[in-house]
Amino acid sequence: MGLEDLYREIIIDHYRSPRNRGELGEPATRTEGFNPLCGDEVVVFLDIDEGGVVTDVKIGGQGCSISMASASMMSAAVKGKTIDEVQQLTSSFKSMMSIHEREIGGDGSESEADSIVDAEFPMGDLEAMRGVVKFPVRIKCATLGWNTLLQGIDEHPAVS
Amino acid sequence: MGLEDLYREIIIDHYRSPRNRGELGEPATRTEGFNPLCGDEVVVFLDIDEGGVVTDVKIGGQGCSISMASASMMSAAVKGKTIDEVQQLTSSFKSMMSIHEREIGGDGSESEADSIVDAEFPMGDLEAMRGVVKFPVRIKCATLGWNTLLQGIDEHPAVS
Amino acid sequence: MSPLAGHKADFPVLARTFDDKPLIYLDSANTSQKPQMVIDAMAEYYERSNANVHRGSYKLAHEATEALEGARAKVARFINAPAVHEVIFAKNVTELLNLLAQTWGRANLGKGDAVVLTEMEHHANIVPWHMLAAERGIELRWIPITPDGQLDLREIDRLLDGAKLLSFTAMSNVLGTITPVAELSALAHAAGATVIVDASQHVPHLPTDVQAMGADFVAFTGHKMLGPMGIGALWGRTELLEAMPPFLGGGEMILNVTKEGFTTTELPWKFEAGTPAVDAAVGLGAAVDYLSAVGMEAIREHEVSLTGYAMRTLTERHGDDITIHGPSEPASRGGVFSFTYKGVHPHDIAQVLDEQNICVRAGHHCAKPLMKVLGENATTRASLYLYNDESDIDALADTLSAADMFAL
Amino acid sequence: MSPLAGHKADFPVLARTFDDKPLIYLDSANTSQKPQMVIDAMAEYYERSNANVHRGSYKLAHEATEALEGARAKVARFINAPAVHEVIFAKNVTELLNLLAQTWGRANLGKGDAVVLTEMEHHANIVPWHMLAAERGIELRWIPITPDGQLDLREIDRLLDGAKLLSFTAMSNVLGTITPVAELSALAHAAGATVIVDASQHVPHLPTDVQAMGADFVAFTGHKMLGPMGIGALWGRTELLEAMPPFLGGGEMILNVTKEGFTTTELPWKFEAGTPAVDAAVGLGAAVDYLSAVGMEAIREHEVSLTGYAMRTLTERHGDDITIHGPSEPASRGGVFSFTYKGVHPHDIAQVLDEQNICVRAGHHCAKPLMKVLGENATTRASLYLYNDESDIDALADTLSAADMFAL
Ligand SMILES: Cc1ncc(COP(=O)(O)O)c(C=O)c1O
Ligand SMILES: Cc1ncc(COP(=O)(O)O)c(C=O)c1O
Repeated sequence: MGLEDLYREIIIDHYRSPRNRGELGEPATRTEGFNPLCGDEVVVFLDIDEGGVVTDVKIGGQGCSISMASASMMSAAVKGKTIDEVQQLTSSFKSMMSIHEREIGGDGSESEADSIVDAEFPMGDLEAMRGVVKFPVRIKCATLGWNTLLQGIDEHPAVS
Repeated sequence: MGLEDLYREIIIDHYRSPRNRGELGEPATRTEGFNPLCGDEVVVFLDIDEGGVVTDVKIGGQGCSISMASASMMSAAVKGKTIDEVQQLTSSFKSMMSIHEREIGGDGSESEADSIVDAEFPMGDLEAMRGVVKFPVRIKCATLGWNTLLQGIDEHPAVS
Repeated sequence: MSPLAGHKADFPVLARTFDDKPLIYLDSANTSQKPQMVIDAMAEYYERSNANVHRGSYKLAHEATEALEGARAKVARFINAPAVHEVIFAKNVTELLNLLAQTWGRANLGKGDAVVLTEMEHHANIVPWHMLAAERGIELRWIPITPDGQLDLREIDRLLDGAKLLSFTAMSNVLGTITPVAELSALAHAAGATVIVDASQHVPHLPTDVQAMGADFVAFTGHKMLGPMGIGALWGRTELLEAMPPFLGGGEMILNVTKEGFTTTELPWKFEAGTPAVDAAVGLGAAVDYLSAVGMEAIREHEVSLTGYAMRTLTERHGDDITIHGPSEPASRGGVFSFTYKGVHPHDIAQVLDEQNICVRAGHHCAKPLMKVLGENATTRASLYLYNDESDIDALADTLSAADMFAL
Repeated sequence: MSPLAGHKADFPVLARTFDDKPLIYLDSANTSQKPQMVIDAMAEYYERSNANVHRGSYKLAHEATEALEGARAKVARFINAPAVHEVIFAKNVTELLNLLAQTWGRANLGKGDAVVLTEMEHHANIVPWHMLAAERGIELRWIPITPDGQLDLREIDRLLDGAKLLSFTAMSNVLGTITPVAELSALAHAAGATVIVDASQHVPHLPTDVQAMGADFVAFTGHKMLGPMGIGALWGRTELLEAMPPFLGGGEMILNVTKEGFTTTELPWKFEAGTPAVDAAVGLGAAVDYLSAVGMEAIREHEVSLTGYAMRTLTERHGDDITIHGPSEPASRGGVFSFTYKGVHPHDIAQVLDEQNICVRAGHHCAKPLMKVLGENATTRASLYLYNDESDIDALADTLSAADMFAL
């Protein structure tokens, strides 16, 4: 396996020109995520309307090409989707990443493990991230934005 | 090395017929010693007069042949001696036992280490314990009574 | 011949001789010997894959991380844990019981709260609670034992009444008694108490299923189950582990640290501060592989049969001169025999046995409260494992008479 | 050619290849590789002498006890400890710093008391104090650093004024800075504060004399000094250790246990509850033998020279594209280089280096407060040990350019 499997062109593109970079003010929520292993920080700003649709999302923070590109691709993919769809997409993405993550624990609740197996949401551009699986230390980078997004949804007043 | 080096006849004799077995009432002090490794318990009762002479000593507790014989021989050896003499005798006895004990720590204060080297008090019957050195696990048994005695002296009102 | 014959050859120490006489190892309740494959697995880790874990961004570090986490997964499967992240490594079971006292205990126990132990606990499951009792003013209650060395459950309802915690051994390291773990867990839960099981003597010798045990925490130690020293494992329920404050603070267990404070990372690493003993985890994983290959059912069967043989042989040979503590029925006990012989002090018995290279333990076995209940200062203890056979028992029975010189 | 050339062959991992390319290990500040003699010493312990320690009454148990206590004596000599019983083993330095916080700290620190740390501490010397701060309401003060990565001592008198404790690293694991330990210890003592030194990066790389350091406690970790994982050592003054309450409760650390309470045994075992990792102690003893045979002066000399070479080579090759943090003078630092290169994220740098089997660490190096001070989220860190040579540095300097694809 070579680095070209990891650093696909579209990933480098998202890294160099991140989509939805920035901040959102109130009433958007602001959620921080850390990768304790390498110090990456992602901040996800989230607007969800009363119908449960993600109307806007912005990404802040600093990280490696994989974490930043993944968060950028994620922001593009989830905007306009319902929370349900976002959750399914997240499951699909993690499923693509995470045979390894599940095995060593992850957040590991059993119901989630089931849904990982079931979910198969169309991935579009996100497919480019598939190569990350061959570089297991980078999986945490790729999923950082997504985990932060899930947490943001949980904490959003429109949801709870 | 055979068991006969350890279990010399005189040791077995003290084990079978312990000297000064019993208790002393007030104003004698009562001091308990434990061998945390094997559960042996020795109790030393001690009478010291105003001139600093050990006027009486009795031994209680339960233990193996070595700890009980050693305490019995000790009781016979120290009765009638001054505290100074008892401390020198103890140092000599430990010196006979304890190359090993010193090395792995013992109570290990440096001044004591010096005195161990210097002291050479006549040992009499106690010489029979010399074989214990070849059985390092038993050194703690042999010194239990002596350490308890030292502690008893420290705690005795005639001393402090 | 036992179906386990031949396994002795896997354990290099057992080929050791002193004065040209073979070693007869009867102290496995204290620590087990290691098969060559465990020793080799650890050496191979250092020769091929050594790196720090979870932190490295290179292939070697990934191999080391996989080695650690792979071992965790093996241990989880071995005890039928519902989730791998519920298995926490520490240096031994003593550390893990202290961890529980200092995290779950400090978070849940206050003045006047009752903790129930048994009279047959190892100091590792007593002293941490004494320490908490001194700090918090909690009350310790003790399940007594019967003359046959079983837990005496006649007063169990009263003892559990209002108690916050029941912490007890699944098998006594002195008496061999196997306790009714599932039954006690159910009773404790019905009374509203949390349940900790010290399975240090259970996991090495009997098939262990933490879900069937029904407890909330199950802890055990690697060196008694063919694994290396320096590693123990705790299984706990996710909800409880997540609610607990951290134990040791430092690297690996944090999510973020600032000058003002810190936040903890997810399970299991939240409880694993600092560089873990990856080699020891690898060794424990190999030990679990070895045990699984032999089969825990087969091991248990072998030990029940050898226990029966030992009890028969020792009593036939020494009659009333020997008293073996603990349950008389081999099926309700493990292969651990604490005995007294002709009133001879255990240390002297051990010495004459050692003269023939027979390794037994003499002392209080880190269970002084139990010794007091038994009315002994110390006992001699012989204990078995899969590598022992009838010849080891015969040697013990034969040599014991040499202690007669100490009979008073 | 360096006088240390040839030692590489003693380290089996360093002969490892991936894709037929050799491994270039530049992550020793994270964990060191082990010479074959350390690996063999541990295997031999299990193959010949394994038994539980301090408890056994047979020859094998005595051998194991001697192995453990012999290792303690070696470590004591290696750091010039005044007495062997002042050396306490635990699983790593993280545990030992927590031990100090939970025993010395709980006994001596109360609401409003000040503890002084530095901005360059490892999380292991921060989080235990945060935990105590949350419990006790103590105040943490921080010695700042200069732009050159030295401790900024201009305000030291004010910081130490009224402080109860100074706890600091003898060498930064991020910047390589060697701190003035003796000077700081004297200042702290003059101010009435107790002194803890985290010598985890010092003991492996420089001659260490705890008496000359003048501190009260000095802690370090085995796996960074050619020893195995799963062992660390603390030296402390007898009077202080004796006055401290115990840390973990259980076997080995007791004198007596009853249903009502317990008493502790003497040093060092008072702080060593449970079965110790005898194999790891043996491995650490062998590591100390190896380091002593090479000579700590020679190791330091080699590293100073290689550090100079590394700093020259990297700056000559990459000019302003590279920033190396920490002191610029090789003699006042260890062989640890945290650098940033063309704004490329360390994780991406580490990835392209790993492609050529060059092992470096990317991240916050368990020093997040320091990262914040440096204004970085993460750095790339290369670190040296006796087995590295100029070719390793050349490979790093050559390969770095491959990260240019990530320059923004
Ligand atoms: C300065 C310093 N202190 C403490 C530690 C923690 O060491 P360990 O993980 O072995 O406890 C490290 C290494 O990670 C270190 O470099
Ligand atoms: C029942 C039981 N609990 C706890 C322990 C303590 O184990 P460790 O010393 O490995 O922590 C032991 C063994 O010594 C034991 O038999």
